[in-house]
Amino acid sequence: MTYFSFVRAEFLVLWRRKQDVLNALLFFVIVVVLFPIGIDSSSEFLTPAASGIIWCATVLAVLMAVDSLFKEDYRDGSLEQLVVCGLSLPLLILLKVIAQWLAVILPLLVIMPLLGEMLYLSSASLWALMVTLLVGSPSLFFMGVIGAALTVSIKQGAILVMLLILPFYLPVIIFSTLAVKAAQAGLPYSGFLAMLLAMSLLSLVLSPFMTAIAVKASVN
Amino acid sequence: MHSFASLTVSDLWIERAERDLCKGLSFSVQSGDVVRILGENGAGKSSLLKVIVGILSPLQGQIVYSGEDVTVDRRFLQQDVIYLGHSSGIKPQLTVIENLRWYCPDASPSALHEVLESLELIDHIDVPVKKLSAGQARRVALSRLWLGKKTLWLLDEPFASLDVRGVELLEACIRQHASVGGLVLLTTHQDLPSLSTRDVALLS
Amino acid sequence: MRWVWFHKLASPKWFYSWSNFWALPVFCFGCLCLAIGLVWGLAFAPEDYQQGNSFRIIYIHVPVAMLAQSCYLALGVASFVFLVWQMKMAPIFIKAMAPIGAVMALIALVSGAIWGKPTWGTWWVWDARLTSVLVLFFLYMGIIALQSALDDLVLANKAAAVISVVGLINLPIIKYSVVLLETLHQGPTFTLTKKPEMPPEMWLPLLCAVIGLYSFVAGLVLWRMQSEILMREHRSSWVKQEVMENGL
Amino acid sequence: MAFDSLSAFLMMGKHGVYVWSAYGFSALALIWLVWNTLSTRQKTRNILRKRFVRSQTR
Repeated sequence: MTYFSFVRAEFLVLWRRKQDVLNALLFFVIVVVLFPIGIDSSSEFLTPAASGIIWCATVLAVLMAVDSLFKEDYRDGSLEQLVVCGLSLPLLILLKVIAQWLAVILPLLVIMPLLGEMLYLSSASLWALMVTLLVGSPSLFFMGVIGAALTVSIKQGAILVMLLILPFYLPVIIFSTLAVKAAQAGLPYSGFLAMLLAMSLLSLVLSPFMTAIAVKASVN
Repeated sequence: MHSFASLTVSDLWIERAERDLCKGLSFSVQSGDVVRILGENGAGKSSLLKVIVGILSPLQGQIVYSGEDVTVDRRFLQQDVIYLGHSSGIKPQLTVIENLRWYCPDASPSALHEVLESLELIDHIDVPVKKLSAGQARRVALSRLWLGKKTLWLLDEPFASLDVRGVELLEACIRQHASVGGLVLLTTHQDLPSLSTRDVALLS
Repeated sequence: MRWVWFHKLASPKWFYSWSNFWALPVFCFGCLCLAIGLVWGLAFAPEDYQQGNSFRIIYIHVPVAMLAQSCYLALGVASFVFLVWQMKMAPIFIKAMAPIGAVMALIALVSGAIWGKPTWGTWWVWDARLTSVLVLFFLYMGIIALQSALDDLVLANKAAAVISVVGLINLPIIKYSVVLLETLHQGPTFTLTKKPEMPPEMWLPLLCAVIGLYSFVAGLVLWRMQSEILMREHRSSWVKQEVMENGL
Repeated sequence: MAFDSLSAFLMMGKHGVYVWSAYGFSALALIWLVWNTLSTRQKTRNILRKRFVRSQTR
């Protein structure tokens, strides 16, 4: 096994399981649609709430996607092989998360203008929202993957992952929605983006090592 | 093919789920050895292999591979090992050839073709593994032995779910590997008359 | 030689007998201090000119909220020690500490909410401190749930340690973010921090209660760790001797 | 003493309900914690003692 062949296999598996990505996307859209129907469909409510709605839906969709990241590998034994293959486990995990991030976030960004239209977002704040997604979502993946690795040996681990990881998502949601609100008010929002970027980078550095510890403890 | 290699395990203590599996186990394996690990169910045969490959950590003891102490950092050993556990590590969504390209990216197309031919998998080369039978999936996992040029083989019940023909092929493969200086550690309840094995017994 | 006590602390047997000696006095000292602090605060401290007598909740609320945070800090440090040096006592400490921290956070939340009603006119305000204690409570519950969901002891130890360390790194960020959120929103009309300075007859009982609760929790932790040590080391001969010969 | 009488102490001005309910809840929770700790301690010993006795008689 080499890093290159690992990445190739990862993308092949993702491609074979494109239905899962599609499901996550549909789940995301349905959660977003619940808000106008369930609370208020007027633009007075939706415009200020849009960024919060989209971010909460994103967080849930990401957690669903991340939770299944190691499940298959654990069951078919390839997680064990990653541990013993002699390559650096944190680096393999990093590559795996990046592949998953591309597969989930890129489609999300593509449908974002559509959702922005549905929630009456102006194009300027839509841009801000997309940038926060691009900059902030890596930290969602990197933190979520720790929880996924810890609970991979539990059959019904999804709820536990939510309980463990959702508190850590709070700052990301707060910074992003504040950024979009600042954009809606015509204020500069680069400070919030910097915070998001810092969180993503910090989790990028730390999470692979934590996840590697968790994976090693889980495969025994 | 291989330079001289050896694996020495000394005073190994393994504990799992509050049970002592090994108490001060010591043995040594050299190039050309085929070692069968014997023991009752639950005696810790699989755990021993997992400890050697680095999935589990021993309570205490020392593991030396080819002169290098790998007790703490198993990296040196892992670069030269093929480990096959209970679940084979083959991804069911990928086809036979994709799985092999993943594990053995250096194998030449002709070598791949030859191995798949001899394992009677050549007709299923582009079939996702989840559509194959258990025995066929096992053969896919075992084909790594032919393709990956590694010295140390740690095989956990390699003969499980193989038919007579498969067992013959695998035995031949192990014999060939030992004759060129490879090391094989395996757990099995099967007698292997065609292989000259040494036994390491785990007492429970 | 100076590190001898530290290495001894890492040995369950030594720790057991050490804690056997200290747990009861520490616990009793804690109870006494807490009782003095609370009676002093409830009956003798002067009334607050702004909030009236409702401010007396401070004598339980503040110590408990401090403990909720300190427990997590201790938990995080112990987890870090475990992940780096594999110290055997660390997971025992985590197992013993997490439920105590959760109870502390819960008391802080409830007493804070009850205090909020007469002060702010509502049970709950999205105040930065309340929110971060709520998050703290979730973190504790996550650790407890994770530990009970994992059967394998080795995995449960590692898992609790990993999630505690991640929480320790994240807590300052969470705290910063909720403070930021609050300062950008309309704040509550009354805040608990507005008052310039407390007179000593108000903060002395508070100090007494804080010290008492710390000591109280230390005693509890030692006892809980003792149970956990006995359970984990039940195969060693000293545990057998201890259990069979010294009854409670 | 900051209060004139026992009833004034219990009333706490107009905030008696809040103060005493906060303290009541805290006391309950702390007592539960102590009870839980001590009973776990006792239970652990009992379980282990039974186990040791059983292994001795066998």
